[in-house]
Amino acid sequence: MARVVVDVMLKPEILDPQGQAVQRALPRLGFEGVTDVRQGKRFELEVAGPVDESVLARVREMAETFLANTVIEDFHVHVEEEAIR
Amino acid sequence: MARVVVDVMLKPEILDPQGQAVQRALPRLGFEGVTDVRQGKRFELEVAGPVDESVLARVREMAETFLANTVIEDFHVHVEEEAIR
Amino acid sequence: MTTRVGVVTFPGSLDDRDAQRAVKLAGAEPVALWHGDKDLRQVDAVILPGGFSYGDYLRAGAIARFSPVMETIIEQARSGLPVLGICNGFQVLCESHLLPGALTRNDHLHFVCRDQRLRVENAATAWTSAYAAGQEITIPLKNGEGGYVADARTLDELEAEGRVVFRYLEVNPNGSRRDIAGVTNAAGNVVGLMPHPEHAVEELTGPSTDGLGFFTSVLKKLVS
Amino acid sequence: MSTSPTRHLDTVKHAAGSPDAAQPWAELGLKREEYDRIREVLGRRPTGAELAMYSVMWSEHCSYKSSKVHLRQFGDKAPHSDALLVGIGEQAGVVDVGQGYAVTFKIESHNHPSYVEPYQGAATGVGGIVRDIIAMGARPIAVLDPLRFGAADHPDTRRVLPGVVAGIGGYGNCLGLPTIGGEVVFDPCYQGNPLVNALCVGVMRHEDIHLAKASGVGNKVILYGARTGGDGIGGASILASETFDAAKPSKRPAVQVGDPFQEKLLIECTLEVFAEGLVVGIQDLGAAGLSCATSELASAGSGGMRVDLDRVPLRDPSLSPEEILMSESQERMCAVVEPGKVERFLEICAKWDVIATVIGEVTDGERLEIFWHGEQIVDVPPRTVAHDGPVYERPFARPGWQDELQADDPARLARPSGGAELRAQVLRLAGSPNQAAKSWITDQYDRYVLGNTVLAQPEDGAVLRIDEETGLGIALATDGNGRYAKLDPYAGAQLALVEAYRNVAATGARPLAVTDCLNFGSPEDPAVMWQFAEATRGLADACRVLGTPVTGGNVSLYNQTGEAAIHPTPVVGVLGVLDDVARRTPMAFREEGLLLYLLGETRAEFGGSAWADVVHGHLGGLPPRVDLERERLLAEILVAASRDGMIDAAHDLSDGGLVQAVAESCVRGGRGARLVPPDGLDPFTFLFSESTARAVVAVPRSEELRFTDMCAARNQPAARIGVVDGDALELQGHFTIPLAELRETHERTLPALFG
Ligand SMILES: Nc1ncnc2c1ncn2[C@@H]1O[C@H](COP(=O)(O)OP(=O)(O)O)[C@@H](O)[C@H]1O
Ligand SMILES: [Mg+2]
Repeated sequence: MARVVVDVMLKPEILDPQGQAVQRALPRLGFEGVTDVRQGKRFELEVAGPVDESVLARVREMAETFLANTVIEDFHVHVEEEAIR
Repeated sequence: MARVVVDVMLKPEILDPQGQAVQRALPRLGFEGVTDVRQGKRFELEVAGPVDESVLARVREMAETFLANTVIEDFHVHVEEEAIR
Repeated sequence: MTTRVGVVTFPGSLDDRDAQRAVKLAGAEPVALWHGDKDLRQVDAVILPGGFSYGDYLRAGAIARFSPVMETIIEQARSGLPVLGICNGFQVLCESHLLPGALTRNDHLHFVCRDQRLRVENAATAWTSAYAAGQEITIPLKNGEGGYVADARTLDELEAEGRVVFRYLEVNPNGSRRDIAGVTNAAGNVVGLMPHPEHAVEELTGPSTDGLGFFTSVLKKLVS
Repeated sequence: MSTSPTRHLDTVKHAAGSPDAAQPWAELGLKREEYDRIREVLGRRPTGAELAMYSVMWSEHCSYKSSKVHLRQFGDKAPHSDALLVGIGEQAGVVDVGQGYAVTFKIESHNHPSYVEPYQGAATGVGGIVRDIIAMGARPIAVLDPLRFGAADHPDTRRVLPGVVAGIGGYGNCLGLPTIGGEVVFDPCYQGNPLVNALCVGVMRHEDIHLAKASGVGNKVILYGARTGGDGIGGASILASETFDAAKPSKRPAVQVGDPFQEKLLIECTLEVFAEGLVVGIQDLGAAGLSCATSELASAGSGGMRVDLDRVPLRDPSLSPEEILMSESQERMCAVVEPGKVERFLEICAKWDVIATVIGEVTDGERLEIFWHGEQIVDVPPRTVAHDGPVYERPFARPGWQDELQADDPARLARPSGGAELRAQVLRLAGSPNQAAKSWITDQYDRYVLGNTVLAQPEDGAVLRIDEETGLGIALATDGNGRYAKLDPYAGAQLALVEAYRNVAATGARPLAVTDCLNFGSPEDPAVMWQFAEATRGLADACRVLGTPVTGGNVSLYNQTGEAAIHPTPVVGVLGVLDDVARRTPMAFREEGLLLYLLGETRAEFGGSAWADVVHGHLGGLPPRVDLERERLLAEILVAASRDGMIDAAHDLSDGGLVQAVAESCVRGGRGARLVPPDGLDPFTFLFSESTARAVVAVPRSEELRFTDMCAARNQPAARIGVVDGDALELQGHFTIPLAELRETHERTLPALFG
């Protein structure tokens, strides 16, 4: 079992209302110094068996065609080295 | 300028309908072998100045009180080493 | 002296005028409260209305919870001020930890608008005394993030203490745990629910007038 | 295409001195003659910024260059109407609905963007039409969404439809507007060209009507709302102005992303500055963004205008002036404000967290002048940009195949014989995607917000209360039938009108005015242009007879994949008024024993019918005959019956015919009905004919005499065809369908396809 992570973010030129709303709220909460916030999605996929290049290629294809909307989003695939939990 | 990333995921015991919907769709799209999918959020914060331990501590507090709802979510803060784009 | 019921407007509140209308139809005086003011203008009760405060962009209710008006409301709710959170208002109350649990994306992942049948499980709160325990009512439901979740211990505690105030009947529209549609705090002054009683106060525009009881309940409590 | 700010700036002075510099006019969608005309107007070559402005403003989408000559009929043939306060030509027409209230409404298309990115395309479509309504000074109160997709079971429809629906809901729900009516139509002709039209309606007091103009020398021009980004550059308006070819990546616009929360703030903020009397003129930023807003405001006012473009708040600091002028970033408005009121204006914007910036002022010249860091980059007569664009008399010709199509009469199609076959076909129709219940879609829309929704989908028309004291209200419906229009575009446009008109009347409302969205293929195809000419002529002629002026609308051309155009699809919205919404007539059969009357005459009319489509996959012959006088009479009967409390329910007959209408009313009310064809009508024609000017009404026994007397006195054909009874739909002597089976068949289709 291995975990492959796909991070999906809006392309830089695309408006990100969610990130903007967060950024605007931060100073009110007493957090200064954050000049920009972008909000995206994180997918954690549990994959059976070892993660080799062919698995990663398949995940990339999955991201390209399904997890990300490449009209407005970029994505990045990586194997999780460090567990969140 | 540095980028700090906050990943927020639903706690394992909380049902994740979005992740499940993705997982259910994968076989239909011809992607087999993914045993579980969880969908979370990724925040990219651009921070002015160098990111030292005190900045990270502030971001952690921000995540704890604001970016994540710790009743149902876990989070993880890290400095971005690798750029998505 | 008329009873004054405050209705908060956050940026992105949508059902604030409807809540005011319902308060008026019940015979109380609606008072508009602004998210940026800490002053509650001497109201006797507060309603946090439905809508998409701050676009619901981070999590529903997450940004509104930090507004100045909420500081005062959180403080006064702890000392007994009746507070009703409807839909987005419920989400704000959970985010503020005035109510336990959280509201997550509907399990079917769609926004849903429907006339929803509910059972009033607890008729002893500040907002439900006009009903009989076990009474069934139909009021509109409309949300995208209405799935009520809490850990098993919290859920058991809510059940044991009779703090589940409303339960969905016939259809669980969003995957809420144990069909929970609304809960109260231990004191019974703070109540939150996903469905919209303020949209069921006139024959002409609602599926019923079953929602009126929320507003007459609080009036009765305040007058007595 | 653009000069980045670090590169050399193409100033007016520079342009005058470099007449031979190559310019990318063709890439920007201009024709050689158009480019030459710009040079002629300016007496020199345009600067890059000027070229950008002209190219977007002279695009088909913004200039209506192919459609203008035909649209004039809506004004020329407009019936006299006391109700019309602001006619065609403004951002939206305004109609007097009585008691000092005015209503403004308009329909618009967002077809191409919704194909590229269904969610955002549809969402920003709603956002755009809502801003048109706010710009008139009105509070938006509802949205309707006529939609058309490819075949229901086509894989791409699974991509487009859920995205479009989620986008409309996502934007409208978050904005706090009920979406309370519309259409969903499936047809393979829309496969590569879905139609996403959106109608918004708003209400105001007469004295609050505002028109977009910049007058008063020294008045300030304020841009407020979202920051400007790279959205739609390159550009959505140009894209919507040419045959769409998804394969050409260069034509893919940067997708515009909507921010409904920002728009909600814009609404509240704009209404507040209006209420305090702080604005001279106001304009929304839609297609062509600042190019459009500045040139239109300036040309509608008395003086000129100066704009300092570098003051525009940017989301992306690397944007060039050309890009800023062309950007179609959403949720922005432009206001003209007297200097003494600027401070208060900015205060209100700050209260709502809306960014507002003075970007220029009204001058005493006659030119629109735009500066970039002090250097002049635009110096044009604003009218030449906004109004004096090219006008084409495009050739049109009745296509050769039209006769053959019309000759293919559905009379040749096999009809059902016997009760069992009739029964099976009734169920097939009720469960076919076009006739099936649309609740899988409409349940994703908030229909309650604002608390004034009296009737919403699936009722014939949406009814909204606008005054809580008096009960004054309005009704709205949109309709269109591309199949009919394909068979005969003149009649097809009229059929769209009469159906919407009838739907409004069925609720008890008096129809008052019209908005239209004309969705067609490429105007460069003479056959398409003929369809367009016929449809506009038909609509204008019928509006004159019915006394309902066209107050505004939208044209969407180039809905075409390769050589194949969509069916000509004029979509018509009708607005009506009810003096007291408590009197509205719903569609549901709610009580046993109500008598069912069929109003109007039924003929064997099956050209373009749902029956021919569903059972035989056939499209041919002539569409049902239009009878405008009969439509008017029927509307009068429906309105009088509602006002005087003579009927309990009414439902208009349209696609699918009588049986479809009765089935819908039964399902909605949870009651069965027993039907008997009137003398002289065979069961098949009785059930499935799509003859127009018809409705079915449910009359309480106590009112029967009064009702039939009224019909007789006015020569309204009315035949008793049955009674509300039991828990099945029965055609006496032929078949019985239990209500549960009918409901299940009607309701399961869309969830099965998209759920
Ligand atoms: N996309 C939609 N959004 C909202 N309402 C819709 C939509 N599509 C259909 N409806 C509603 O469903 C009902 C039935 O639609 P339709 O069969 O087109 O009506 P009709 O044939 O009477 O014009 C109407 O109330 C219509 O407004
Ligand atoms: Mg109808």
